[in-house]
Amino acid sequence: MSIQVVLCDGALAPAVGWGAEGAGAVVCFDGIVRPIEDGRRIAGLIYQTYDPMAELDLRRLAEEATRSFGLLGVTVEHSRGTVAAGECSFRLRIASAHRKEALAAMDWFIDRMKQDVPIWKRPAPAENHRGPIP
Amino acid sequence: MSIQVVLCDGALAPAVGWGAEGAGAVVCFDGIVRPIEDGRRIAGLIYQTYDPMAELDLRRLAEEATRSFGLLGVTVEHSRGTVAAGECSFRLRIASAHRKEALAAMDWFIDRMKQDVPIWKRPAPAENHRGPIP
Amino acid sequence: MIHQVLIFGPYAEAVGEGRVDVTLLDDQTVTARVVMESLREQQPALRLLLAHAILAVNCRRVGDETLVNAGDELAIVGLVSGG
Amino acid sequence: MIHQVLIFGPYAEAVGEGRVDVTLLDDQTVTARVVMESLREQQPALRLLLAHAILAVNCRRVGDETLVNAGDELAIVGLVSGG
Repeated sequence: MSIQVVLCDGALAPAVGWGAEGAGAVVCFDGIVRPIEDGRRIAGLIYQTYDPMAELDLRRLAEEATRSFGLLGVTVEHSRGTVAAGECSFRLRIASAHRKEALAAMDWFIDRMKQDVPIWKRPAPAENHRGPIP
Repeated sequence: MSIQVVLCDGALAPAVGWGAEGAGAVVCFDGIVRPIEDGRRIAGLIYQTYDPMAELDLRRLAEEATRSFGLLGVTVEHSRGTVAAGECSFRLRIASAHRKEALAAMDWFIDRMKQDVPIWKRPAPAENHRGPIP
Repeated sequence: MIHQVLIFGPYAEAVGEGRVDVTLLDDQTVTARVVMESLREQQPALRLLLAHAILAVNCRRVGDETLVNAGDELAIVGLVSGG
Repeated sequence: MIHQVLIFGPYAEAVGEGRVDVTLLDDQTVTARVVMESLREQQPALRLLLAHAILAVNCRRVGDETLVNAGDELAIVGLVSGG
Protein backbone atom coordinates (compact mmCIF):
# COMPACT_ATOMS: atom_id res chain seq x y z
CA MET A 1 0.00 0.00 0.00
CA SER A 2 1.41 3.39 -0.92
CA ILE A 3 0.06 6.90 -0.76
CA GLN A 4 1.69 9.96 -2.22
CA VAL A 5 0.31 13.50 -2.20
CA VAL A 6 1.90 16.45 -3.96
CA LEU A 7 0.84 20.06 -4.24
CA CYS A 8 2.90 21.79 -6.89
CA ASP A 9 3.10 25.27 -8.34
CA GLY A 10 1.50 25.61 -11.76
CA ALA A 11 0.47 22.95 -14.23
CA LEU A 12 1.33 19.30 -13.78
CA ALA A 13 3.51 17.74 -16.44
CA PRO A 14 1.48 15.80 -19.01
CA ALA A 15 1.13 12.16 -17.94
CA VAL A 16 0.29 10.59 -21.22
CA GLY A 17 0.90 13.15 -23.93
CA TRP A 18 -2.59 12.66 -25.22
CA GLY A 19 -5.81 14.60 -24.94
CA ALA A 20 -8.58 16.19 -26.96
CA GLU A 21 -9.57 19.77 -27.68
CA GLY A 22 -11.92 21.02 -24.98
CA ALA A 23 -11.48 18.02 -22.71
CA GLY A 24 -11.78 18.60 -18.97
CA ALA A 25 -11.13 14.97 -18.06
CA VAL A 26 -8.64 12.49 -19.43
CA VAL A 27 -8.84 9.05 -17.86
CA CYS A 28 -6.38 6.28 -18.56
CA PHE A 29 -7.01 2.70 -17.55
CA ASP A 30 -4.14 0.19 -17.56
CA GLY A 31 -5.00 -3.47 -17.20
CA ILE A 32 -2.02 -5.25 -15.65
CA VAL A 33 -1.42 -9.00 -15.69
CA ARG A 34 -1.60 -10.21 -12.10
CA PRO A 35 0.87 -12.81 -10.82
CA ILE A 36 -1.95 -15.00 -9.44
CA GLU A 37 -4.76 -16.45 -11.58
CA ASP A 38 -7.41 -18.68 -9.97
CA GLY A 39 -5.13 -19.12 -6.96
CA ARG A 40 -2.16 -20.29 -9.04
CA ARG A 41 1.03 -18.35 -9.55
CA ILE A 42 1.53 -17.63 -13.26
CA ALA A 43 4.40 -16.24 -15.28
CA GLY A 44 2.00 -14.24 -17.40
CA LEU A 45 -0.89 -14.51 -19.83
CA ILE A 46 -0.91 -15.47 -23.48
CA TYR A 47 -3.46 -13.51 -25.49
CA GLN A 48 -4.90 -14.69 -28.77
CA THR A 49 -6.82 -12.22 -30.93
CA TYR A 50 -9.04 -12.94 -33.90
CA ASP A 51 -7.69 -10.46 -36.42
CA PRO A 52 -9.03 -8.26 -37.82
CA MET A 53 -12.33 -8.76 -36.01
CA ALA A 54 -10.93 -7.90 -32.56
CA GLU A 55 -9.70 -4.56 -33.83
CA LEU A 56 -12.95 -3.88 -35.71
CA ASP A 57 -14.96 -4.70 -32.58
CA LEU A 58 -12.83 -2.46 -30.38
CA ARG A 59 -13.35 0.33 -32.89
CA ARG A 60 -17.11 -0.30 -32.94
CA LEU A 61 -17.21 -0.16 -29.12
CA ALA A 62 -15.18 3.05 -29.13
CA GLU A 63 -17.58 4.58 -31.64
CA GLU A 64 -20.63 3.49 -29.69
CA ALA A 65 -19.13 4.81 -26.43
CA THR A 66 -18.29 8.10 -28.12
CA ARG A 67 -21.87 8.53 -29.33
CA SER A 68 -23.60 7.29 -26.17
CA PHE A 69 -21.48 9.17 -23.63
CA GLY A 70 -20.57 12.20 -25.75
CA LEU A 71 -16.83 11.56 -25.56
CA LEU A 72 -14.17 13.69 -27.19
CA GLY A 73 -11.54 11.03 -27.76
CA VAL A 74 -10.85 7.34 -27.19
CA THR A 75 -7.74 5.25 -27.62
CA VAL A 76 -7.65 1.49 -27.07
CA GLU A 77 -4.59 -0.71 -27.01
CA HIS A 78 -4.59 -4.46 -26.43
CA SER A 79 -1.80 -6.98 -26.44
CA ARG A 80 -1.63 -10.22 -28.33
CA GLY A 81 0.87 -12.94 -27.47
CA THR A 82 2.66 -13.26 -24.15
CA VAL A 83 2.49 -10.59 -21.47
CA ALA A 84 4.42 -11.22 -18.27
CA ALA A 85 2.90 -10.74 -14.82
CA GLY A 86 3.20 -7.08 -13.82
CA GLU A 87 3.09 -5.88 -17.42
CA CYS A 88 0.28 -4.03 -19.13
CA SER A 89 -1.92 -5.91 -21.60
CA PHE A 90 -4.73 -3.41 -22.09
CA ARG A 91 -4.98 0.36 -22.07
CA LEU A 92 -8.07 2.48 -22.58
CA ARG A 93 -7.88 6.27 -22.63
CA ILE A 94 -10.95 8.46 -22.69
CA ALA A 95 -11.15 12.23 -23.03
CA SER A 96 -14.40 14.04 -22.29
CA ALA A 97 -15.69 17.40 -21.18
CA HIS A 98 -16.38 16.20 -17.65
CA ARG A 99 -15.37 13.39 -15.38
CA LYS A 100 -18.64 11.52 -14.93
CA GLU A 101 -19.09 10.50 -18.56
CA ALA A 102 -15.45 9.42 -18.86
CA LEU A 103 -15.68 7.12 -15.83
CA ALA A 104 -19.08 5.73 -16.87
CA ALA A 105 -17.85 5.13 -20.42
CA MET A 106 -14.74 3.38 -19.14
CA ASP A 107 -16.74 0.97 -17.03
CA TRP A 108 -19.19 0.32 -19.89
CA PHE A 109 -16.45 -0.20 -22.47
CA ILE A 110 -14.48 -2.70 -20.40
CA ASP A 111 -17.60 -4.70 -19.50
CA ARG A 112 -18.58 -4.88 -23.17
CA MET A 113 -15.07 -5.75 -24.29
CA LYS A 114 -14.79 -8.65 -21.85
CA GLN A 115 -18.16 -9.91 -23.01
CA ASP A 116 -17.88 -9.49 -26.78
CA VAL A 117 -14.50 -8.77 -28.32
CA PRO A 118 -12.83 -11.89 -29.75
CA ILE A 119 -9.72 -11.97 -27.58
CA TRP A 120 -8.83 -15.01 -25.50
CA LYS A 121 -6.23 -15.53 -22.84
CA ARG A 122 -4.63 -18.50 -21.20
CA PRO A 123 -2.09 -18.60 -18.39
CA ALA A 124 1.60 -19.01 -19.04
CA PRO A 125 2.53 -21.33 -16.17
CA ALA A 126 5.25 -20.21 -13.78
CA GLU A 127 7.61 -23.18 -14.26
CA ASN A 128 10.27 -21.91 -11.94
CA HIS A 129 8.11 -20.42 -9.22
CA ARG A 130 6.71 -23.18 -7.09
CA GLY A 131 6.99 -21.25 -3.85
CA PRO A 132 3.97 -20.46 -1.69
CA ILE A 133 1.58 -17.76 -2.87
CA PRO A 134 2.09 -14.73 -0.62
CA MET B 1 -13.58 13.51 -31.76
CA SER B 2 -10.83 10.98 -32.25
CA ILE B 3 -10.68 7.21 -32.01
CA GLN B 4 -7.56 5.10 -32.16
CA VAL B 5 -7.35 1.32 -31.79
CA VAL B 6 -4.13 -0.66 -31.66
CA LEU B 7 -3.48 -4.37 -31.24
CA CYS B 8 0.17 -4.95 -30.57
CA ASP B 9 2.39 -7.94 -29.94
CA GLY B 10 3.39 -8.40 -26.32
CA ALA B 11 3.14 -5.99 -23.42
CA LEU B 12 2.23 -2.34 -23.84
CA ALA B 13 4.86 0.18 -22.84
CA PRO B 14 4.22 1.59 -19.35
CA ALA B 15 2.04 4.69 -19.58
CA VAL B 16 2.82 6.26 -16.28
CA GLY B 17 5.75 4.42 -14.77
CA TRP B 18 3.81 3.82 -11.62
CA GLY B 19 1.97 0.87 -10.15
CA ALA B 20 1.73 -1.31 -7.10
CA GLU B 21 2.68 -4.90 -6.36
CA GLY B 22 -0.19 -7.21 -7.28
CA ALA B 23 -2.27 -4.54 -8.99
CA GLY B 24 -4.47 -5.62 -11.88
CA ALA B 25 -5.81 -2.14 -12.56
CA VAL B 26 -4.05 1.21 -12.63
CA VAL B 27 -6.32 4.14 -13.36
CA CYS B 28 -5.07 7.67 -13.92
CA PHE B 29 -7.39 10.66 -13.94
CA ASP B 30 -6.15 13.98 -15.34
CA GLY B 31 -8.27 17.05 -14.68
CA ILE B 32 -7.62 19.54 -17.47
CA VAL B 33 -8.47 23.25 -17.34
CA ARG B 34 -11.15 23.88 -19.94
CA PRO B 35 -11.01 27.01 -22.13
CA ILE B 36 -14.63 27.91 -21.29
CA GLU B 37 -15.91 28.55 -17.75
CA ASP B 38 -19.55 29.52 -17.21
CA GLY B 39 -19.85 30.36 -20.91
CA ARG B 40 -16.87 32.72 -20.86
CA ARG B 41 -13.56 32.09 -22.57
CA ILE B 42 -10.77 32.04 -20.00
CA ALA B 43 -6.99 31.96 -20.25
CA GLY B 44 -6.80 29.53 -17.36
CA LEU B 45 -7.56 29.06 -13.71
CA ILE B 46 -5.75 30.36 -10.65
CA TYR B 47 -5.72 27.90 -7.78
CA GLN B 48 -5.25 28.87 -4.17
CA THR B 49 -4.50 26.19 -1.61
CA TYR B 50 -4.59 26.43 2.16
CA ASP B 51 -1.27 24.89 3.08
CA PRO B 52 -0.66 22.54 4.73
CA MET B 53 -4.32 21.65 5.30
CA ALA B 54 -5.04 20.94 1.62
CA GLU B 55 -2.25 18.40 1.51
CA LEU B 56 -3.27 16.87 4.84
CA ASP B 57 -6.86 16.57 3.63
CA LEU B 58 -5.83 14.95 0.35
CA ARG B 59 -3.77 12.48 2.32
CA ARG B 60 -6.69 11.77 4.66
CA LEU B 61 -8.96 11.15 1.68
CA ALA B 62 -6.38 8.86 0.09
CA GLU B 63 -6.10 6.91 3.33
CA GLU B 64 -9.86 6.63 3.70
CA ALA B 65 -10.23 5.54 0.06
CA THR B 66 -7.48 2.97 0.52
CA ARG B 67 -9.23 1.48 3.55
CA SER B 68 -12.77 1.66 2.19
CA PHE B 69 -12.08 0.34 -1.30
CA GLY B 70 -9.12 -1.92 -0.50
CA LEU B 71 -6.72 -0.05 -2.79
CA LEU B 72 -3.07 -0.93 -3.31
CA GLY B 73 -1.75 2.54 -4.10
CA VAL B 74 -2.87 6.14 -4.52
CA THR B 75 -1.07 9.23 -5.76
CA VAL B 76 -2.64 12.68 -5.81
CA GLU B 77 -1.20 15.78 -7.39
CA HIS B 78 -2.85 19.20 -7.41
CA SER B 79 -1.69 22.53 -8.77
CA ARG B 80 -1.57 25.81 -6.99
CA GLY B 81 -1.21 29.11 -8.83
CA THR B 82 -1.98 29.62 -12.51
CA VAL B 83 -2.75 26.76 -14.85
CA ALA B 84 -3.45 27.65 -18.48
CA ALA B 85 -6.45 26.26 -20.37
CA GLY B 86 -5.55 22.85 -21.79
CA GLU B 87 -3.09 22.13 -19.01
CA CYS B 88 -3.47 19.62 -16.20
CA SER B 89 -4.26 20.89 -12.69
CA PHE B 90 -5.16 17.66 -10.94
CA ARG B 91 -4.03 14.07 -11.24
CA LEU B 92 -5.25 11.08 -9.28
CA ARG B 93 -3.78 7.62 -9.79
CA ILE B 94 -5.20 4.53 -8.20
CA ALA B 95 -3.85 1.00 -8.24
CA SER B 96 -6.03 -1.90 -7.13
CA ALA B 97 -6.44 -5.61 -7.65
CA HIS B 98 -9.45 -5.15 -9.93
CA ARG B 99 -11.03 -2.45 -12.00
CA LYS B 100 -14.33 -1.90 -10.21
CA GLU B 101 -12.87 -0.67 -6.94
CA ALA B 102 -10.41 1.62 -8.71
CA LEU B 103 -13.17 3.33 -10.71
CA ALA B 104 -15.52 3.55 -7.72
CA ALA B 105 -12.74 4.97 -5.54
CA MET B 106 -11.83 7.51 -8.19
CA ASP B 107 -15.38 8.83 -8.40
CA TRP B 108 -15.70 8.90 -4.61
CA PHE B 109 -12.36 10.65 -4.10
CA ILE B 110 -13.01 13.42 -6.61
CA ASP B 111 -16.51 14.08 -5.25
CA ARG B 112 -15.12 14.35 -1.73
CA MET B 113 -12.20 16.52 -2.81
CA LYS B 114 -14.45 19.01 -4.57
CA GLN B 115 -16.65 19.18 -1.50
CA ASP B 116 -14.08 19.32 1.29
CA VAL B 117 -10.46 20.01 0.45
CA PRO B 118 -9.46 23.67 0.98
CA ILE B 119 -8.51 24.55 -2.58
CA TRP B 120 -10.15 27.43 -4.41
CA LYS B 121 -10.01 28.51 -8.00
CA ARG B 122 -10.85 31.63 -9.93
CA PRO B 123 -10.71 32.27 -13.65
CA ALA B 124 -7.77 34.01 -15.27
CA PRO B 125 -9.61 36.17 -17.84
CA ALA B 126 -8.64 35.79 -21.51
CA GLU B 127 -7.72 39.43 -22.19
CA ASN B 128 -6.70 38.87 -25.76
CA HIS B 129 -9.37 36.41 -26.82
CA ARG B 130 -12.59 38.24 -27.37
CA GLY B 131 -13.67 36.14 -30.33
CA PRO B 132 -16.85 34.11 -30.35
CA ILE B 133 -16.98 30.93 -28.31
CA PRO B 134 -16.91 27.99 -30.70
CA MET C 1 -20.25 -28.12 -49.32
CA ILE C 2 -17.46 -28.16 -46.76
CA HIS C 3 -17.02 -24.91 -44.87
CA GLN C 4 -14.05 -24.01 -42.69
CA VAL C 5 -14.75 -22.38 -39.32
CA LEU C 6 -12.04 -20.52 -37.41
CA ILE C 7 -11.89 -21.32 -33.70
CA PHE C 8 -9.89 -19.82 -30.85
CA GLY C 9 -9.33 -20.01 -27.12
CA PRO C 10 -11.12 -22.89 -25.38
CA TYR C 11 -12.66 -24.08 -28.68
CA ALA C 12 -9.23 -24.45 -30.26
CA GLU C 13 -7.89 -26.14 -27.13
CA ALA C 14 -10.77 -28.64 -27.14
CA VAL C 15 -10.00 -29.85 -30.68
CA GLY C 16 -6.27 -29.11 -30.77
CA GLU C 17 -6.59 -27.00 -33.91
CA GLY C 18 -7.40 -23.43 -34.95
CA ARG C 19 -10.08 -24.43 -37.44
CA VAL C 20 -12.65 -27.15 -38.00
CA ASP C 21 -14.55 -28.24 -41.07
CA VAL C 22 -18.30 -28.40 -41.17
CA THR C 23 -20.05 -30.33 -43.93
CA LEU C 24 -23.29 -28.85 -45.20
CA LEU C 25 -25.80 -30.45 -47.60
CA ASP C 26 -25.65 -28.99 -51.08
CA ASP C 27 -29.42 -28.53 -51.36
CA GLN C 28 -29.70 -26.83 -47.94
CA THR C 29 -30.35 -23.13 -47.37
CA VAL C 30 -27.31 -22.37 -45.20
CA THR C 31 -28.02 -20.04 -42.32
CA ALA C 32 -25.96 -19.35 -39.20
CA ARG C 33 -28.31 -21.66 -37.33
CA VAL C 34 -27.63 -24.49 -39.78
CA VAL C 35 -23.87 -24.00 -39.44
CA MET C 36 -24.06 -24.13 -35.66
CA GLU C 37 -26.35 -27.18 -35.59
CA SER C 38 -24.12 -29.00 -38.04
CA LEU C 39 -21.05 -28.13 -35.97
CA ARG C 40 -22.68 -29.53 -32.84
CA GLU C 41 -23.42 -32.79 -34.64
CA GLN C 42 -20.08 -33.13 -36.37
CA GLN C 43 -17.72 -31.92 -33.62
CA PRO C 44 -18.56 -33.78 -30.42
CA ALA C 45 -15.50 -32.27 -28.65
CA LEU C 46 -17.07 -28.82 -29.10
CA ARG C 47 -20.63 -29.67 -28.20
CA LEU C 48 -20.65 -28.31 -24.64
CA LEU C 49 -18.62 -25.23 -25.46
CA LEU C 50 -20.86 -24.40 -28.42
CA ALA C 51 -23.68 -23.61 -25.99
CA HIS C 52 -21.83 -20.34 -25.40
CA ALA C 53 -20.80 -19.79 -29.01
CA ILE C 54 -21.65 -16.99 -31.38
CA LEU C 55 -21.03 -17.26 -35.08
CA ALA C 56 -19.23 -14.41 -36.80
CA VAL C 57 -19.53 -14.09 -40.57
CA ASN C 58 -16.91 -11.88 -42.17
CA CYS C 59 -15.97 -10.43 -38.78
CA ARG C 60 -19.51 -9.58 -37.65
CA ARG C 61 -21.70 -11.43 -35.16
CA VAL C 62 -24.83 -12.58 -36.97
CA GLY C 63 -28.33 -13.70 -36.06
CA ASP C 64 -29.56 -17.26 -36.50
CA GLU C 65 -31.26 -16.62 -39.82
CA THR C 66 -28.36 -14.84 -41.52
CA LEU C 67 -27.45 -16.57 -44.77
CA VAL C 68 -23.96 -17.96 -45.15
CA ASN C 69 -22.38 -18.02 -48.60
CA ALA C 70 -19.43 -19.91 -50.02
CA GLY C 71 -16.30 -17.85 -49.43
CA ASP C 72 -17.59 -16.19 -46.24
CA GLU C 73 -15.13 -16.22 -43.36
CA LEU C 74 -16.76 -18.05 -40.43
CA ALA C 75 -15.51 -17.94 -36.85
CA ILE C 76 -16.71 -18.91 -33.38
CA VAL C 77 -16.37 -15.87 -31.11
CA GLY C 78 -17.87 -16.98 -27.78
CA LEU C 79 -16.23 -17.43 -24.37
CA VAL C 80 -13.93 -14.46 -24.90
CA SER C 81 -11.64 -13.25 -22.13
CA GLY C 82 -9.78 -10.13 -23.18
CA GLY C 83 -8.62 -7.30 -20.97
CA MET D 1 -8.78 38.49 22.86
CA ILE D 2 -8.30 39.20 19.17
CA HIS D 3 -7.96 36.11 17.04
CA GLN D 4 -6.84 36.04 13.43
CA VAL D 5 -8.79 33.88 10.98
CA LEU D 6 -7.30 32.87 7.63
CA ILE D 7 -9.66 33.21 4.67
CA PHE D 8 -9.39 32.17 1.04
CA GLY D 9 -11.28 32.13 -2.24
CA PRO D 10 -14.61 33.98 -2.21
CA TYR D 11 -14.16 34.94 1.46
CA ALA D 12 -10.86 36.65 0.72
CA GLU D 13 -12.32 38.31 -2.37
CA ALA D 14 -15.26 39.67 -0.35
CA VAL D 15 -13.04 41.48 2.15
CA GLY D 16 -10.00 42.08 -0.07
CA GLU D 17 -7.64 40.35 2.36
CA GLY D 18 -6.41 36.89 3.25
CA ARG D 19 -7.19 37.21 6.95
CA VAL D 20 -9.67 38.90 9.25
CA ASP D 21 -9.60 39.63 12.93
CA VAL D 22 -12.32 38.49 15.27
CA THR D 23 -12.60 40.02 18.73
CA LEU D 24 -13.69 37.67 21.50
CA LEU D 25 -14.64 38.57 25.06
CA ASP D 26 -11.99 37.68 27.60
CA ASP D 27 -14.39 35.99 30.00
CA GLN D 28 -16.03 33.94 27.23
CA THR D 29 -15.58 30.18 26.72
CA VAL D 30 -14.41 30.26 23.11
CA THR D 31 -15.83 27.49 20.96
CA ALA D 32 -15.93 27.19 17.17
CA ARG D 33 -19.56 28.33 17.35
CA VAL D 34 -18.59 31.49 19.24
CA VAL D 35 -15.89 32.29 16.68
CA MET D 36 -18.32 31.90 13.78
CA GLU D 37 -21.06 33.94 15.46
CA SER D 38 -18.60 36.69 16.29
CA LEU D 39 -17.29 36.69 12.71
CA ARG D 40 -20.84 37.07 11.36
CA GLU D 41 -21.42 40.05 13.62
CA GLN D 42 -18.07 41.73 13.07
CA GLN D 43 -17.58 41.08 9.33
CA PRO D 44 -20.75 42.16 7.50
CA ALA D 45 -19.06 41.60 4.10
CA LEU D 46 -18.73 37.91 4.96
CA ARG D 47 -22.15 37.37 6.46
CA LEU D 48 -23.83 35.66 3.48
CA LEU D 49 -20.81 33.59 2.57
CA LEU D 50 -20.39 32.39 6.14
CA ALA D 51 -23.61 30.41 5.80
CA HIS D 52 -21.49 27.92 3.83
CA ALA D 53 -18.42 28.20 6.03
CA ILE D 54 -16.67 25.58 8.09
CA LEU D 55 -14.10 26.46 10.72
CA ALA D 56 -10.80 24.64 10.69
CA VAL D 57 -8.67 24.68 13.83
CA ASN D 58 -5.06 23.70 13.29
CA CYS D 59 -5.89 22.27 9.87
CA ARG D 60 -8.85 20.14 10.97
CA ARG D 61 -12.55 20.81 10.49
CA VAL D 62 -14.14 21.04 13.92
CA GLY D 63 -17.60 20.74 15.41
CA ASP D 64 -19.47 23.71 16.91
CA GLU D 65 -18.51 22.91 20.48
CA THR D 66 -14.78 22.45 19.92
CA LEU D 67 -12.77 24.74 22.17
CA VAL D 68 -10.49 27.30 20.55
CA ASN D 69 -7.31 28.29 22.38
CA ALA D 70 -4.97 31.24 21.99
CA GLY D 71 -2.36 30.30 19.40
CA ASP D 72 -4.62 27.96 17.44
CA GLU D 73 -4.56 28.50 13.68
CA LEU D 74 -8.09 29.30 12.55
CA ALA D 75 -9.29 29.22 8.94
CA ILE D 76 -12.54 29.28 7.00
CA VAL D 77 -12.61 26.30 4.62
CA GLY D 78 -16.05 26.44 3.00
CA LEU D 79 -17.02 27.02 -0.64
CA VAL D 80 -14.02 25.10 -1.92
CA SER D 81 -13.59 24.43 -5.64
CA GLY D 82 -10.54 22.30 -6.29
CA GLY D 83 -10.00 19.80 -9.05
